[in-house]
Amino acid sequence: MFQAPQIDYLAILPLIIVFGGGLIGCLLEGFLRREQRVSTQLWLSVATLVAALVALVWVARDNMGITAAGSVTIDGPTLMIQGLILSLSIIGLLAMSERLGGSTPDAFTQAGVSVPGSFEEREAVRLGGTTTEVYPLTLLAVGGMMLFPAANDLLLMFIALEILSLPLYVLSGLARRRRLLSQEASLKYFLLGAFSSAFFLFGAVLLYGYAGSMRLDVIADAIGTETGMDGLLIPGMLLLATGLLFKVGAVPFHNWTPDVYQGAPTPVTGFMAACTKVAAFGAMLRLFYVGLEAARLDWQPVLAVVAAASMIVGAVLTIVQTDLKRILAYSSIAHAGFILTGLVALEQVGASSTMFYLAAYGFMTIPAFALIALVRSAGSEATHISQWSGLGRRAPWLAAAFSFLLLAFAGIPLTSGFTGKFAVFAAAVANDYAWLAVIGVLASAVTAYIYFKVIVTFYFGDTSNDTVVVTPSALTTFAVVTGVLVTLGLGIVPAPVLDLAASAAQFLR
Amino acid sequence: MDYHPYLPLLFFFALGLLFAGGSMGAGAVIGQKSYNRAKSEAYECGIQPTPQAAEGGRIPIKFYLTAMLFIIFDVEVLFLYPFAVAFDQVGLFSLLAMLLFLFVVSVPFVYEWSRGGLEWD
Amino acid sequence: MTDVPWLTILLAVPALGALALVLMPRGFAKAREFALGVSLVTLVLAVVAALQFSVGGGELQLVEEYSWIPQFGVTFALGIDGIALSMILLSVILVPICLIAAWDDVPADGTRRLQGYVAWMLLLEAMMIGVFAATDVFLFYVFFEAMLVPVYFLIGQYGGPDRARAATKFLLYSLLGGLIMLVAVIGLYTVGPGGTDGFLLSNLTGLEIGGVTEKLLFLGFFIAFAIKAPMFPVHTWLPHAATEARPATAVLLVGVLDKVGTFGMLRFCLQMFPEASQWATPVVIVLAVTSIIYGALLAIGQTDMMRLIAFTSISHFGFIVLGIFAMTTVSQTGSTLYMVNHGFTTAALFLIAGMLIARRGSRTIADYGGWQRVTPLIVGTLLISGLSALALPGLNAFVSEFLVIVGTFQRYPAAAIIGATGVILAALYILLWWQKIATGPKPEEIARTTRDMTTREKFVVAPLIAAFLFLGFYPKPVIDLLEPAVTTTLQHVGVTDPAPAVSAEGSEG
Amino acid sequence: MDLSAYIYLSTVLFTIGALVVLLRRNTIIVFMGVELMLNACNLSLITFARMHGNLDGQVYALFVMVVAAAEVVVGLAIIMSIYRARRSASVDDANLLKL
Amino acid sequence: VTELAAYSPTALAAVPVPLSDLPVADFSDTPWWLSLIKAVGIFVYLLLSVLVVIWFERRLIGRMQQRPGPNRFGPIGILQTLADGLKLIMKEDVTPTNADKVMFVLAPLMVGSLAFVSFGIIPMGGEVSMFGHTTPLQLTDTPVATLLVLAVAGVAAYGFVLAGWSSGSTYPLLGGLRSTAQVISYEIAMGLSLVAVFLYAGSMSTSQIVAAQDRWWFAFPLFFSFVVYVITMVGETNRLPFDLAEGEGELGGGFHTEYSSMKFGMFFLGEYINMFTVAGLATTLFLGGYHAPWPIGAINDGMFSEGWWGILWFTLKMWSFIFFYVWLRGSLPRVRYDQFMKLGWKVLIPLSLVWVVAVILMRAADPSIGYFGSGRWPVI
Repeated sequence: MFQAPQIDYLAILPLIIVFGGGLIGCLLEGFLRREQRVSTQLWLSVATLVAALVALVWVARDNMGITAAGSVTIDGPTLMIQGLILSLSIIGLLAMSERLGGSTPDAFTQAGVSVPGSFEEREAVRLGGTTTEVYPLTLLAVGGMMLFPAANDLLLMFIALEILSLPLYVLSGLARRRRLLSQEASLKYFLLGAFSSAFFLFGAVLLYGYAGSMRLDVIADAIGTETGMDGLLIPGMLLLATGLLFKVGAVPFHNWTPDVYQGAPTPVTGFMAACTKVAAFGAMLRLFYVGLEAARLDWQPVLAVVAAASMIVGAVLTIVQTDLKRILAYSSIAHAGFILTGLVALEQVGASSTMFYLAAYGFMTIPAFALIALVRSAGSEATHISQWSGLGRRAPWLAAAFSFLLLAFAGIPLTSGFTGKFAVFAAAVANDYAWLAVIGVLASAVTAYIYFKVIVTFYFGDTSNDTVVVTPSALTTFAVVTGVLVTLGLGIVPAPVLDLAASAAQFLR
Repeated sequence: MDYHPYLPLLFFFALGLLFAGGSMGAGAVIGQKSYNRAKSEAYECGIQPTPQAAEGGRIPIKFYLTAMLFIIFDVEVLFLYPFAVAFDQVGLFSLLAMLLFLFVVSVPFVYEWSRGGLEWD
Repeated sequence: MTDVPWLTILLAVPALGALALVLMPRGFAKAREFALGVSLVTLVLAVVAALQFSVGGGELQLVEEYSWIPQFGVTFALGIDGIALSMILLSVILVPICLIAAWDDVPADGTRRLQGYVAWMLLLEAMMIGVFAATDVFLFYVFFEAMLVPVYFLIGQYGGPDRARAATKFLLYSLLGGLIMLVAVIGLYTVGPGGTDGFLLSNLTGLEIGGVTEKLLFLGFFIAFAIKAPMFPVHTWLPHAATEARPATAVLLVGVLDKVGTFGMLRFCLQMFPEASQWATPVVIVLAVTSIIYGALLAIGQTDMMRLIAFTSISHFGFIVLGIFAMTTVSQTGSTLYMVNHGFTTAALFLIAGMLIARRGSRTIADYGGWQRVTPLIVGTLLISGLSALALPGLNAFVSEFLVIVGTFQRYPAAAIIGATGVILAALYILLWWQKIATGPKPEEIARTTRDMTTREKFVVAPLIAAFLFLGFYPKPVIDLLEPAVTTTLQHVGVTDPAPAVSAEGSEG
Repeated sequence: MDLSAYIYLSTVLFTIGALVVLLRRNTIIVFMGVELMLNACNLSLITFARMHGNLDGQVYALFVMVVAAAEVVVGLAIIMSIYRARRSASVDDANLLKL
Repeated sequence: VTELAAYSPTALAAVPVPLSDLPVADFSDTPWWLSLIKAVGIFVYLLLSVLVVIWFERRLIGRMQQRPGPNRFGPIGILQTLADGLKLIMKEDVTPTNADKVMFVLAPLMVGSLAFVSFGIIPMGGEVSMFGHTTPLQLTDTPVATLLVLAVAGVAAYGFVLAGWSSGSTYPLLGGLRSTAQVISYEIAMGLSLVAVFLYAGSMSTSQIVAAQDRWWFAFPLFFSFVVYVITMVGETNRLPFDLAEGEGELGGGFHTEYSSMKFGMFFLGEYINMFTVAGLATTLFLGGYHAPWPIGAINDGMFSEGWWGILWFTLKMWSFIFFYVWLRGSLPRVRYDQFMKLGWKVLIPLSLVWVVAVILMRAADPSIGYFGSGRWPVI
């Protein structure tokens, strides 16, 4: 007989709010007049995210548990990751809404359906159109991201993966400038993303065959007992890992990262670089720590090798880049490796260090991309390093903020980047993965080279180019200042957040 | 021997195939043959066919939109069927869940409608 | 003991001064005066703090401890022994001198350039104080790495024509060393007692680590310090950096910053890894001697006077390291005294050479000649500084060099003898250099337009010469300050001085 | 009947799908490769459901269909937009982004 | 941490899977050869029906338009269709040079052969005795029989689009596209209208659905669904007034412009068989299937609904739909394509959705289910 699942609506209130906000956004999109859309959508989205954050802190925190027929777990790591995603997406969203003097968000195309260079496009520009669908799309993606680490069921995880990915595929194809590039990025992201999620799904299917359920706790129980289909465990696990590693852009599934990061609208790049990583690592934590913990001897070495490869490849390829977005893309690959280093450490410290690193990384990535969006040459974004030459003199604050973020990327002490690296390396060393930490520091040194090369260009390079820095509105300013302050704060007084991460790193099994 | 429900359908399909194939084959064999180049050209109401026909022509975007919308609704129906069949057993919870689901699916429909996605001109 | 957190105050004053400078409106005209004021206040405070210090105790004094990042076992722990106090005093004395010397380096052009310049200097001062005062390994590391940033900008933004490359080279060398050290720092924590103050130096000394682990940890630290010091063969960044930097920056870089390397060897390598230190001693001694001779020989061959001074420093650092690793009370006292002396000497050499360069506009030695009659005062003081550098009896360096050689001779006579030849070579490079500058026909053209030492410059040189004389004739107070600390260090290593008549056999650890 | 044959079949289908994605150049065909992979998963799911004697697998398959459908919709939209801008559906023609 | 979910992890696992797809009607006494014989029987029944219906349609329209219609071959022209078929076979089979040869042949084959399959699940009568075995007058039945119809229809739609595409010519392509768009547009509304039936019958098995209409034909309580189904069934089969895919005014002959001889014949045949299938389905779902209509059905405890009688009632009901088809063709002009799509998307689908919700609520309020309490719901 069918038994209705009990759902603790308070525990998943943040999720409900975000998805509800997304739906309302969709409806508003249909009924609002064009000129009302931008402001209404912006405020609706921000209000939704803030409300969700408030709900998370006030309500969901007191209602932890496994709910919805065992498919959703609201526990410390979930709440931590969800809170992180919400906070990051607020500033991400603000950066996305940057208007730069116009009446419409500057980063997004006038009309997604119009062919670049066509009459329709010019007409849409004349009418002041903009793709305000990005707001509901972002909200839905955020909802998927929040569901991803909460999923205690591989199927739900797969669905969450798709919920978060599908809007991102679309978002990355909506750049206002260089639209062909953007559409191409979208296509690549989509094809490879769909490909990898198929791998994830097949892995989930094999584990279902192995354990008789996709529930992580059932799988965890099944490991170590004879299920009669034991041959399915390891392939299943590897396929799942493939899907997740793709999402975080770890080597050898990193190829999409630079292209997509470069082609997508810059604020979207920041948003997805930060939030997708947070969500995907959150899901990875749950999968490996809760579901597959008992089989760790099988996956730990694999992930360790992936981590090492990500750090090395990411670092080495960063050096040869000349485009800032690509630099950050390759560095995100290296960062994925760093975070994986924390993840393979296992134990509570692994989880907490991973979460801390995610927080640190998220808060430096979004403002970095927001700043990139401000530097223009002939109307379009100037992302080549040479175009940033001498910016330190023309835009001291921008250069200072960006340099500071680069220092954080490089992991210089007194920035969050250092604290994060220290946390993950300490976790790795404490769990007999000292060699990973060694590779990690070497990779950091290598990436530091390119970051400082960029800084050199800002401050010491010649200024003979036509690059201009547009004055940002309060939205971007807020996003950047928040990011920089958090980066600084996590570098100088990381104790509260570390405490939070440590106390949150208790998985409900 | 156990009765297999799909076996008769296979018979039926085979008969259909035999009949269709047979009559088409018969048509091909019996029918008269007088070749003529003009006859085998694409039909253009008597005018000279333009060189790019099938792939070169643009398909109106409406068809794609319709296809996409169809997929969404097809999925909706996919969920409605088992729900409808098991309606007596699934309880109030599922009832409300289904209503929520229907609402959620309607939202993009409303969106597309209001933005002119359903207009055929 | 007093309740006043002297060291924190010392640290905070310049740091806040730097912050204030950054926040001032653009083109703040009195930036130099403000910075000088701050540095003088710091100096006064340091003197007051020094008066609280009871000479003769080998233990840490003025100790402060605040919990900082308990999750990592990090405390904000400051405390000084004689060595640290002497280094801090050296720093706070040199900074105002450098500020005066650098008065005209950057024009007050209404931009933020000048503000930035002096702010970086003040920030550097804060970091220097911090690095010497830190008694928590993590905290030390933080300052050690964070210090790179101000220096990087001081060189890269305000240096000579090839500044960008020099700055990057400096930074990458230091960063690489630092990151290797980071792994060792983490590893150290895991072998230590752990807990919320597991990084406290007092918790980490006297550990019986042993075996390969200790050797690896030692190497991690030593490589970082060797790069910093700089020792042959990882010295190559120094000439480049010192040449491209402004003289004032070079003073802080070579005179104080590089001392962090030798200071670290004394405080961390020897105290925490006594066994490994003794294991490594032969190699280090060889490297130190090589540095002495190699630095001296290259100094002789230089045509660029900044490079020349840089190489003399390499030679001198050889002496310091030699003294440290000879591990006798005399040699180590000599080394620590040498650290102070070298600071003043190098400062004088760089600054006075800088005055020449400012007048002639060239660093090439051959461009000068007969300048004794152009700028007698400058050339004269240069001679005094040079004599100090070649350890003329009666001037400061003599005492320390003598102590080092004598102390070393007790245990490693061969090394002492070879090292002593460095003194002869020193005479060669200094005197030849001075001769090329001072003697020869008077360049009339230049003489007409060139002024001798200005009042400001006199204020720069006078304290330095005074320090030479004071430390040359009456080094006792400083030695009294240093000796107890040295004794404590040696106790930690477990080495006693070889009895003069008995064959060298001191190791009892 | 030996149900493992279905598992082998679905593995083969999955592999074919993956190879299609990797080897073919036409985006639509690549896309169909992905769909083939998803459907291979469905086949496995249903087989496993039968093997384990529970309904979970069938329910999962329904959800996978939904996801596949959503993916088709988004994918088609993206491919359409790029096709309209370039008049080509080849992956190789999308080459503005290079390492 | 509060433990919330009092949920047993094996709740779903406890639901047993039926290990063989036992049909709802009792086929346990049907050996495979009997199935084959029934298959041949139904096949012949369908072919004969097609022969008759084409003549019937032309005669009827002739009457409606005040002209005789075909009257040359056989008595009152009843052999006209046979003659047409023979003529088609004699015609030249042209394959255009632009065509994709394989698909060009495959498409009519698909349409022609798949059209039959759906009819296999339609119950034409109750249990009868044949060759010493007791068997239902239905080829086969499965728990998802109705779904099978939709599935086969879905595959058959490929036949049209492939025919259009493989012809390598503009009009067929457009026709194929149109027909596909048309089929899928109306399939949703059709699918939604079926939901109501399933809700009431509690099954997708056709025999079960017929059994559930013992008291009421679903056409009455689910009248709206019935109306929607009838409209969409016309749209699905591309019949006037919805035969836009072959609108000769705009598209020559639509997707089959390039087809000739028996290949064209297959499309022709497919269209009529599909008509019978959807009409048969309508009978089954809404008009009580093979059950005798009301006053007769009540005689002697449903005596006339049993055994071979079923075929009679079924055929009558099915043919009433066929009459309706012809009647439509005789009286209505072809709609414009935009009107057609507008009707489908903006009228039928939203209304169906609302209707489905209403039926769900009505059903939930039914005291026998009692989701809203067991008391009688004020409405109905």
